[in-house]
Amino acid sequence: MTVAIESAPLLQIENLRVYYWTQAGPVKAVDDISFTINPKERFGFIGESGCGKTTTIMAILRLIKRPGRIEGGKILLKGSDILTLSDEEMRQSRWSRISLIPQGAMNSLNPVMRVQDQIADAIVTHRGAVPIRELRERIGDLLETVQLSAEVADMYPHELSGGMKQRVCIAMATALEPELIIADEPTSALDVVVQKAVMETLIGVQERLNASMILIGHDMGMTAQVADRVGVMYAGKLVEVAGTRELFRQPQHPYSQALISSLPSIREKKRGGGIPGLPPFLLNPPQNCLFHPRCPHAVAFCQETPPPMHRIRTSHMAACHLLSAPEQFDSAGESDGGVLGATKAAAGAEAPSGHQTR
Amino acid sequence: MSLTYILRRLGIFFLILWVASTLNFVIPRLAPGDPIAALIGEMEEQGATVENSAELINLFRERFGLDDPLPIQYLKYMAALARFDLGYSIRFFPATVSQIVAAALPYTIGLLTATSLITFVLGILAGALLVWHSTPQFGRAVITFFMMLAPIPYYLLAIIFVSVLAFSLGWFPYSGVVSVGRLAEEGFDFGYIVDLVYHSLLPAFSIIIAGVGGWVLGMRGMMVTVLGEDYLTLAEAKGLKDRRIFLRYAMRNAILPQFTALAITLGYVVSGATIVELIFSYPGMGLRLFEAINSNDFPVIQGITFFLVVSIAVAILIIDLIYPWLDPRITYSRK
Amino acid sequence: MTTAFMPETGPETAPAEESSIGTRGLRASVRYWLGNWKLSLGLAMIIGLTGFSIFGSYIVDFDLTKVAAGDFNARPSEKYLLGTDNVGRDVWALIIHGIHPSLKVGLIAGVLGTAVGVVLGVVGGYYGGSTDAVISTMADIFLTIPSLLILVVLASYIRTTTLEFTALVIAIFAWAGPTRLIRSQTLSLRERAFVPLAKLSGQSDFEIAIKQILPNLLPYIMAGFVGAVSGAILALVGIQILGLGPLFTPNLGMILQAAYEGAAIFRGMWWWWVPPTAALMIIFISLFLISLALDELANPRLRERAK
Amino acid sequence: MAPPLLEIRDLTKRYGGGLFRQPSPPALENFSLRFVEGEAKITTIAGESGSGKTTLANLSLDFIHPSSGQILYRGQDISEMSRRERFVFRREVQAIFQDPFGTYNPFYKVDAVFNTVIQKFKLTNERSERRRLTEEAMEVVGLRPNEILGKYPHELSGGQRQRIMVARAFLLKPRIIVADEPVSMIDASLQMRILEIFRNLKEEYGISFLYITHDLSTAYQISDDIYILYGGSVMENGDIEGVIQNPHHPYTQLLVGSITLPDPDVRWEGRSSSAASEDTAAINLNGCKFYHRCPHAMERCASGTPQDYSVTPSQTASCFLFE
Repeated sequence: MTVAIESAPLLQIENLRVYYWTQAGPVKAVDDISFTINPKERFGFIGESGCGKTTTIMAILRLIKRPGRIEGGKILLKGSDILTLSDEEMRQSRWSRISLIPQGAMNSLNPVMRVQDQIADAIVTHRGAVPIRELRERIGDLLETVQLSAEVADMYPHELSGGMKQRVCIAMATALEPELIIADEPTSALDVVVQKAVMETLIGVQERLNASMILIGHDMGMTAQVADRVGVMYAGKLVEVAGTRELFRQPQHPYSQALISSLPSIREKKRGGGIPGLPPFLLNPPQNCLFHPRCPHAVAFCQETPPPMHRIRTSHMAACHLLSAPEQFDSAGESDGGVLGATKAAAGAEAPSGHQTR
Repeated sequence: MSLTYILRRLGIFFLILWVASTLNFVIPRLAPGDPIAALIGEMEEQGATVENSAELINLFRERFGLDDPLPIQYLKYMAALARFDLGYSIRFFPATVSQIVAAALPYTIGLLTATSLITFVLGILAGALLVWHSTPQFGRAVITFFMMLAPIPYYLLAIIFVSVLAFSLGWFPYSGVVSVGRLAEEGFDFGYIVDLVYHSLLPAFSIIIAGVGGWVLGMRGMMVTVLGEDYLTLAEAKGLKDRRIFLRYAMRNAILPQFTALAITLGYVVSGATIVELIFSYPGMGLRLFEAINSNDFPVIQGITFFLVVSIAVAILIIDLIYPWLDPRITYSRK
Repeated sequence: MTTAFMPETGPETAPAEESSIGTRGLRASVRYWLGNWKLSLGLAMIIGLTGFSIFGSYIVDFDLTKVAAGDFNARPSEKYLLGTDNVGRDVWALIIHGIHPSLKVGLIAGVLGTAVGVVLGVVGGYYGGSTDAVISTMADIFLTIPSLLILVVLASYIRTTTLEFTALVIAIFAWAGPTRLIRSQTLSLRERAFVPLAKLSGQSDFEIAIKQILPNLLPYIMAGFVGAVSGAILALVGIQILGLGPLFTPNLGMILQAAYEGAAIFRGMWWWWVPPTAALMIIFISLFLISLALDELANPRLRERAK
Repeated sequence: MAPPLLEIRDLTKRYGGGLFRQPSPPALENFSLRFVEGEAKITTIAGESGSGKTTLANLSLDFIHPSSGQILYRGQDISEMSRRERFVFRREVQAIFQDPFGTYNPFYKVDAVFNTVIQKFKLTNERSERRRLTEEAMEVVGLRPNEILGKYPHELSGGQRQRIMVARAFLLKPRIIVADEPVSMIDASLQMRILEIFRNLKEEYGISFLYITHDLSTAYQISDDIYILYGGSVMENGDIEGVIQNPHHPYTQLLVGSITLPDPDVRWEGRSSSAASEDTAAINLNGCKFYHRCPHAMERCASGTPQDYSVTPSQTASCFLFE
């Protein structure tokens, strides 16, 4: 499951910012996030809807639409910044280097083109004309890798079930053997049994290609099962990054803790759970730590200073004052011992009680 | 394409014909008094104005079966229509209505087919380009200008064209289909065709320019919707070339509802075009219609209407039969 | 008749979300939409023209519109602001007394057509079944038949003597467009989850149609109305150019017809044909602007583009 | 034994089947269920798309009519109710739907949701009383009335909108709430809060729930018993603890095995299926519905319809393996 971390990361995101310019002002959909993805690694993003996950991956593909704009930062793919590429160079790198498995496979296939033509489109555009027979063979092979019969090539999308469409999208995404596959909720519209099967197919293909993968999951259980490392996003910020096991066992950021403990499971019955309050309105977000209005441990200091990314272990980072400036909580604790107690419990290495397996 | 689909389309084809011809039957009989009886009476009195009027009157009596009960009259009328027998022109008796229509129909059909196709293609392309991101600003301005012509009726544009381009500037002939003195018998040579096209240009322009805007508008609306679809995002992510995304992914899908709309606007186009013909004295159905109105030539009025409805119904049938070929989903589901 | 004027319809073009004026409250949305230049310009043009004609009617003597009221074929001058036609009618007076009757025809046919369209569209769309099949097929057929030609047949048998009567005749064809538009919207609204919820809240089918569906149809009803009005005026003028309208009641179509008959263009009598053409242009363009604005109101994606 | 409140007997629903059309295979077949007066419980109906669970919801709300079988409310067939009886039925059997936005008419403020109910069910005529009832209902679901009333639905979050729907149902003090996928469009972080409200309503107000979902994890959290549907038929039924922790029917095993646990150390169980076998249209119409996808399929399953066999005292499975 854990992949040995090689020296050179495949993808390095540095201080990426994406704003949407509305009439009322900028919405900071992605605000100053940095992370890296290593070769062959599966990186999962979790967070409530609207926290900037999809915007982040669209930025990596440079497909942000007006009124959105990439305001700054670097997206280094094998060391070179794709934000400096010309439009034509970027077009050429799409799909051949970074491919996408879209959110709603239901509507992601062109309804008036046969499956074969849609896959062929990607191949021919990037690899030049290929003899028809060879092309057909190649497409047949691709469909086979996602457990579809070759007849599917001649079908139109409306003739396929949801799971089959999603498999077609996977076949298409791997057609050019890209280095990075981005999967945006690849299974959220499917039935549970199908979800699992499609996910297994996806992982199989990704491992065969030795590609890296970014996975956005509506279903955090799925992310826990599949990802090597996980990033937690909240209101456009990356608040925690850690190995999957570490994150789900010992989440450090109060938001991650709440998010993970709120998940229903068939391993235990919980009472309560969930995060109080609402994600912030990004036109007028709270100051500094964006989570403080909903945070059980918040003190005045959280509103005054932005929390820096604190490195807990080599591969585990979280942006919370609890971790990087505990003295603030100590001084606050002098007036209110309760906060200190809660703080220590939360910052401690022990998993929150709500998360133990039986 | 399933058989039920074809049968259903044929059903609609006949329904259109039936409604239109029934209206044609009912309308004269709604008139206060009986205009046909009155007309016959008038003809009997005037006697001399129309040649062989006694014969005509007899034919009329028989044809309209004025002494029969209404349902019988209706059946006789429908039976005659089925044989394309529309009776005789009053004004040009003994010429039949079918002969008169046959002389005028090619001009109208020719003009309309050409202009409708050109209008449709131009409008669709322009509408799609209007919202496409890489269309230059200048192109958008031109298209927007044509879009703004959408509300102007054909006939007003025709009037302006006649007055400015034909009359004041003298660039185009303002009436007729060929130059005076040039007769078809002289031969159907190249010069004749050039002359024919030259004379058709202004009427055609009026129809095209006044019609493009509507298509631009419809296509723009649909394109905006299609551009927001997931499959467009995926096409872009696939790194396809701009032109391919535009043609195969965006336009190809946005065009489908326009195609359906084409069937529905035909009636409107034909109505408008008849008046344009009148303004340009173009010897098609519109001009014949006007002449018939002025001489109370009821059989010709009805005949022209009937033939135009048939033409439209045929066009719609063709469009409907082509449609499933454009939209693979159609055989399975269509409202 | 003027399908070209109608907003593109169908569930696929009008995303269910945030499309309806309701999302911001009626009063707020009225304020918001008056800020839309197309709507305000269109309204200003049509209201201005109507006001000009109605007030003008009190000032300019109606008798000037009668045959032989002045010189024949007179050029515009101080005496005849827009000259006279070939039978001595004052064009300025004809225009002033001719605009509001033309609009009235549009209004009568538009109101009738829209009213019928709303009833048939909601009934067909909401109740569905064979009623709907009949209604929608008839609407489609009435849209395809060249209405102007049928109107010509009708008018040639029943020589209409008053404009009101012509309006009624035109209304026979004015219902099909609005019916189609309203029906397709009702069809998609019916599928929205607030309909079963209203049922659970004890509302009857009739109440659901009136209280839940109808308010959301408002922009489409307005669009259907504008389309029907301009279609009716278009048809009126068409009928008249063919020589089938009332010949002596001043209105724009009749002036145009007289100008055509009198070969105004070839005699260089621009003052005869330009003013009615211009007035009609203003009417059609203003209605078009209004329908564009309504289109944006009903289709939020267009709204974003329009900014 | 207390009298039944809601009793569903041998309910079958086929769609289509007009004059010329073949009737389609049943969307729901021979379904029975019972809620008893005075014993509030949460019953889950679980299944994939096409399993018939939404058909059951629509039938039990009297939105559509059964092809055969009956639904009795307080002993009265709901399709043959008098005006008076229907009034009571509507008031006492309420629903919460999946889409927390679509259920709102965008034309009206959220207040209208409450006002319509109060007016149609004649809860009160007084303005102040109306306000009091509304506020009370909102507090039960943990909403602050001042933050909500007077707003349009699009100004609220999905979680808020869905809670308002719960409050609306609560206002009528119903006996049963049919909740059709009430949290599937809601962020994971809020799902449990809504479900927690359900549990409170059951425990404190004695309201029963028919919880319709595809998500066994949430079902496990709040329900007392569960029916697993496949192709319109019940595959397994029983106490929630038993069915989830000890599934017997092969289909239930497949479903439970597909649940993803938010725990990297507990791997997926069950077998992986190929694209062909995941086609949910693959329903066997002659015998066991699950035949085409079943790993244990036997010859007799193709044509013989299994009965409900008891596998534990509180659990039945409809599979020949347990005959």
